[in-house]
Amino acid sequence: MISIRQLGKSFQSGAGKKAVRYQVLKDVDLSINKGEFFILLGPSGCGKSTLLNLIAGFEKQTEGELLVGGEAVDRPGKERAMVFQHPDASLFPWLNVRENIEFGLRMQGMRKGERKAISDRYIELAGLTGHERKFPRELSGGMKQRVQIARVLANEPDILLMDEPLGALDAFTRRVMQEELVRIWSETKKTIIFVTHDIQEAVLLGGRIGIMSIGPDSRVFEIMDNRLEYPRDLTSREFNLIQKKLQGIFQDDLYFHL
Amino acid sequence: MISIRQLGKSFQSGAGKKAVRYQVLKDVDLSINKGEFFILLGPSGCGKSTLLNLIAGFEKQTEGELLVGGEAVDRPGKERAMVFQHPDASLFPWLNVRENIEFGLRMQGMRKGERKAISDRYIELAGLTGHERKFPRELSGGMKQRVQIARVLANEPDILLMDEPLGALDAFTRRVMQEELVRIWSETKKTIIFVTHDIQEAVLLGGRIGIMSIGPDSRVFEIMDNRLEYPRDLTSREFNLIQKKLQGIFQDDLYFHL
Amino acid sequence: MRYVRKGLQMGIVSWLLFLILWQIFAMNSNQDYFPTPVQTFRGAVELIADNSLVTYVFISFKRVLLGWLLGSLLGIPAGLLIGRFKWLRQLVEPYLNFFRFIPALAFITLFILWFGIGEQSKVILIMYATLFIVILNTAAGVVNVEDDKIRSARSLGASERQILIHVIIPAVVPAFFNGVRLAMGNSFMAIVGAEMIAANEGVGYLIWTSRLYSKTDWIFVGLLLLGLMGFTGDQLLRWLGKTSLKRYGIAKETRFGR
Amino acid sequence: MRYVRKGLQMGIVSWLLFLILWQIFAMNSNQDYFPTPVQTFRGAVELIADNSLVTYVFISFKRVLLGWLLGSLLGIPAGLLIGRFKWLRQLVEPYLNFFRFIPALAFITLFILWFGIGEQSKVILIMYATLFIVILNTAAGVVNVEDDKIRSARSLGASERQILIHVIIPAVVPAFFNGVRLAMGNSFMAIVGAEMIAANEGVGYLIWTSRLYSKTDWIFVGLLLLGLMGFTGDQLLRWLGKTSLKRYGIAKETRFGR
Amino acid sequence: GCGDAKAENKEASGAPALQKVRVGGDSAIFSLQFRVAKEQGIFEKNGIDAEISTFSFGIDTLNAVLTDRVDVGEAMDYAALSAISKGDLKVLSLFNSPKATSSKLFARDGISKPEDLVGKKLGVQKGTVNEYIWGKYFETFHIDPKAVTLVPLQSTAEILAAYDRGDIQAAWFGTAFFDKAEKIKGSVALNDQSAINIRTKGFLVAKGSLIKDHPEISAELNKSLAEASQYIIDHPEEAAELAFKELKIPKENALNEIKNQWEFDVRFKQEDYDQLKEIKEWSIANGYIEQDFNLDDKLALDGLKEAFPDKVDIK
Ligand SMILES: Nc1ncnc2c1ncn2[C@@H]1O[C@H](COP(=O)(O)OP(=O)(O)OP(=O)(O)O)[C@@H](O)[C@H]1O
Ligand SMILES: Nc1ncnc2c1ncn2[C@@H]1O[C@H](COP(=O)(O)OP(=O)(O)OP(=O)(O)O)[C@@H](O)[C@H]1O
Ligand SMILES: [Mg+2]
Ligand SMILES: [Mg+2]
Repeated sequence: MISIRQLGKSFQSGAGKKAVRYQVLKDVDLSINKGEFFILLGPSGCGKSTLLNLIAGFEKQTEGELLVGGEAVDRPGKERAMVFQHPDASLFPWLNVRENIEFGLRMQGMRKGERKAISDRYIELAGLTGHERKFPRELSGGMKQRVQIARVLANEPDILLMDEPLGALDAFTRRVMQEELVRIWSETKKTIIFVTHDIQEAVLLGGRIGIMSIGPDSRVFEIMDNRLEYPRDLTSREFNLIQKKLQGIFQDDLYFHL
Repeated sequence: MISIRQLGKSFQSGAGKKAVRYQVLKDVDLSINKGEFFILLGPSGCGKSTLLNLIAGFEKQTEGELLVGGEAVDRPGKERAMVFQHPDASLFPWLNVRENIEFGLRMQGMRKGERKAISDRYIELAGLTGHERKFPRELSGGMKQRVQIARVLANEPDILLMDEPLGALDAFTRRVMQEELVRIWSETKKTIIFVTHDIQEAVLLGGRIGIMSIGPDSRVFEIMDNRLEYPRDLTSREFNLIQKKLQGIFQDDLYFHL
Repeated sequence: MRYVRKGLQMGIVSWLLFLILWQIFAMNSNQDYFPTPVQTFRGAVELIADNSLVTYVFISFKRVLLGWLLGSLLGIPAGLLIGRFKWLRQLVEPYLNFFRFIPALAFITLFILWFGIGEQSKVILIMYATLFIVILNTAAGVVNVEDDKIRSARSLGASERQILIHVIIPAVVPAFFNGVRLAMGNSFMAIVGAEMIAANEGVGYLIWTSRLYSKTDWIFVGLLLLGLMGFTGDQLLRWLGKTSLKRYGIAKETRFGR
Repeated sequence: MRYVRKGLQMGIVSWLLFLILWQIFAMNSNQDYFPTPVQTFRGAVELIADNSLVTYVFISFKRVLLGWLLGSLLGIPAGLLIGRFKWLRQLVEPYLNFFRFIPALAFITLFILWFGIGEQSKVILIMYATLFIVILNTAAGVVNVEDDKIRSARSLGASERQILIHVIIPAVVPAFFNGVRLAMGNSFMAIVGAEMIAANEGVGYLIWTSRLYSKTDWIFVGLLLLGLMGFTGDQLLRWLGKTSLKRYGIAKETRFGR
Repeated sequence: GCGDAKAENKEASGAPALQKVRVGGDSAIFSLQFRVAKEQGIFEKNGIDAEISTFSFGIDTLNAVLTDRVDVGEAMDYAALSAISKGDLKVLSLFNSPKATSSKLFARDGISKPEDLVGKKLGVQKGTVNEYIWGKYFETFHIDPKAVTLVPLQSTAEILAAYDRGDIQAAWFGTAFFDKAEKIKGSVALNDQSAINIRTKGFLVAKGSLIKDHPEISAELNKSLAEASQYIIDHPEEAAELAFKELKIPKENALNEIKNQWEFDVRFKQEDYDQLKEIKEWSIANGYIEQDFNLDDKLALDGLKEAFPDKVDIK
């Protein structure tokens, strides 16, 4: 489904004499199959969002090849939906919570009644009941993020690109959303690429976990398989084993010298 | 130092006939002593940011009383520094990382050499070495947040108001920042009010932990003392005991019907 | 209520101050060329007495309104298209940045030739004066719509047409509202020129003939009328914006002012 | 490089198209009123031959530049103060929204009266025409500076004066840059008026006197010169903005266009 | 104002005490004598240091005199009267006047006699003598001014454009526009100004206080203008060249006007006085001048008399 070969991305900062190039990604090799729940794990600033942006077609790689469904990605497509790390720029401030969540459905010409049924479900799921008529500027940080997630989930795209979507949520809300995500994924077998910096979350959700090295010149240096059955038990031995293993990688001094 | 009595805050949403009032906070009672490391814990949307904004003087309460140092809060003051939940609006986009961090020092008339010594330290601490000359728009989500924290810490205000400052950081960076925060606090005995939704973080940092009920009409319904010695050991029995107790509160069905 | 009253008081204070300053200033000048408020008022009474004042205001206002409306109705879609399509922008932009510096006033002869001496040429002159500023503001607004909004709309399945209608247009409302307000200023600039063309009536005509006959008090009446008409129009527009376009963030645009 | 070249090509295409359309249009009109490009060119040659063309352009440009500069230099600080202090805003705003509708053109007689027939009254007229738009844009910019920026600056210990200099001004740069660009358009509107009443040199005078004798080719030369002068000035300004004000986000403002 | 201060400075420093005079001229051939007098050093020779400012119309120059921006201006009789009724202005002489044949009434759409104008739209330049000519024309041919529509337009270019389109059916044109007006389909020349038995006249007008304080200036100005007139008549080519250089009047237009349209002659005769009086009466009757005044108070012909005794004949 998604095939990445020798991918590189660098940014130029400043202009003229003072210009500096930052090589963020280098030699990234990765392929993700249809229907996978893939986790991208890595420290802050390593290039997770950048890689997601490339897959989404929002930015253009500077080196290498990036294919989705066999075709080179050169622009965003409606089969790939993104949940952005910061919801502020992506929510529509002129629509209230419900209207934001129904946006995609409305674009597809779904009728009002049907739309309402679906949005009702996701509003409840995201714990936004009672806030349906608030506008984005009237929401708390976590609520905005929940609106964004609900909006994308309600739309059921083929590929879901999620950039630390649950980072701003409290443990309880987070657990609910995680469960829902797993449920939707198992039922519909969408492809999900999920960025996180939380190891527990990675183990809880992911089929495979791609671990990125610290930037610059970041790459996916190891991919860990995680065949645990869903729903996963946080307290099980296997779960903790995988979690420990992952923690080990990040605590290893070697990691910082990759 | 900070004394809150019967505090309430409601927002009006919409205008005219469609107007709705949301009572976010109601009957909040709280007093925080000078030099305390106080944690505000609560689910997303309960009103943590709202309470912090009131203390900072950014908004005005609709009911009750809020005193800082014996005086009613009616505007922001330089003794109270805020680390915002979203760094985008608070960083200065025309200043690069170093300049942003040095801003407060420059305002106080510190000379370049001295400033550099301090900012160097905080840049390293926040893991921003090598990114000093980037502008905010060139930073990752986590990096922006780190700049914001470094900027406030470098300035050493009397009261630190921190709104989920570490939420966007990976485990490793987060741990470093937590340790630094504790160190600064123990050395300088600043007052810190720290909002989080992470129970482990709450136990790791806080002297007292105020637990807020689910909104609307949210209030601080319980305050838990945490007398553990710093630095705290995540694996110690006492630590886990407190953590469990807190988890118990949030998992209790009663919590949802407060 | 308190604000309304206070604002009103402030307004009254402003105008009283203005009248006093005017009186003092005028009394210290040659009053043949700089009439006092009282003399101006008498001039106005003369004009009211023979009914021409009201007619003039009505006629000029009609022309301004019509030209401005046509300019806006033409400018908004043009600006949308120009902002949306890069090739069109590149093709058209040199013209825009060329013609916007050729003032309507310089076109009077040609406009008479092309459109005659009737209402048509006057209205078109005003249209010309409003057109560019509306186009430029709208187009700039379109170009500056946050990428994330367009991206998420696209990945939610919106077609290009839907993106235009449901994302670009709502997001651009503040920009074109602003453009339309600025353009109104230009309309008033143009009406004075337009009514030099073959006009027998109108405030511009009043100023023009009074100039020829050195009737300074009437010139002042004309100036005040222009100011008043503009002020009224602007307040009306703002009120409209505040009430009916509220959700698009117009409030922020009109925040400057009462 | 490729972009530069392409942009250039596009520019040339635009102008060629323009010339062709003009030729066709002119050939189908009465050429006494609508000269062809060739006739216009010949007219320009006549004027170049006796050196007046260059002198006129120089003189008009000097007037525009001076008036515009003075207007901007006056308008920017005025706008800053008006935006910053609410009481001042309330006091002054009625005037602003009143006088901005009284066009410079209507003031010609009075300005001659007050400031004489020399350069002074012309420059002041142009200043008047630029002043309001600069003030309004700057003030609106100040009002719209994000609260979080001012709040963080204050809590970092910046004094009110420092906030003005180090936060408000940099944040407002794009807004006043925009104002200053728009104002340049108004300057050109005013120069035609200014040079019509009392001048024997300048592009505005050329247009006026050519009208007296129906020398349409010279009128066209004048129109084109105005357009060219404006275009050049605007490009210069944009280039200045792009290079020296880059860090303040001007690039975004000038993104519309090449 | 500041102009005065400057004038005095110059006066004090200059050894051959040239009299500084600020002159306002319009932007047509009407003001050519000023330009020639300045360029040929004629002003200087007569003891005047002239500083010329250009305005759109004669009336603008008089407004500038009224507001003390210039000392001396020029205007056709009608505009001159409306200005001198308002302030301390003095008429120094008649210095330049268009010939009767220099302005023709053109009409189109089958209009062949004055009476046909009834119900039609006619172009007029407000505030200029053109307004009076129309008034006089209606009087002469017994046309009720209310039965026609006067369309005010700013300059002849606009009048021509409107006439060409047929938006107006008749208008007066100067020699420079005869060709263009004739070319228009169905356009005929109805009359020239001789039909209404008036000739517009251009007067030299100065600030009253100037003449009071420096009575010699009047003679100096009139001498200069007379000399300049002679120069123009002798050297039309050069004068036209100057008109182009100073005013951007197309050279061929300038030459044409010099030869055919204007009579450069400095004088003040009884007939000139009578005409001024008549126009004054007419303007008052028609409400164009609000306040009646004594014309004799507004004349200062001593200077002219001193320079050219034979050019002044008036009771
Ligand atoms: N426009 C840009 N110009 C320069 N550098 C950039 C730009 N965008 C991103 N970068 C750099 O790329 C690197 C990776 O950024 P990215 O946002 O992908 O990190 P991330 O892994 O998502 O981090 P986080 O967990 O903090 O969100 C950072 O060092 C950042 O500074
Ligand atoms: N301007 C506003 N208008 C209306 N309601 C508002 C406004 N600002 C905040 N609220 C409401 O106040 C409640 C609390 O918001 P707040 O931002 O304080 O939550 P929070 O505890 O910080 O949540 P999070 O952890 O998600 O940041 C929310 O229900 C929110 O919708
Ligand atoms: Mg990221
Ligand atoms: Mg919050």
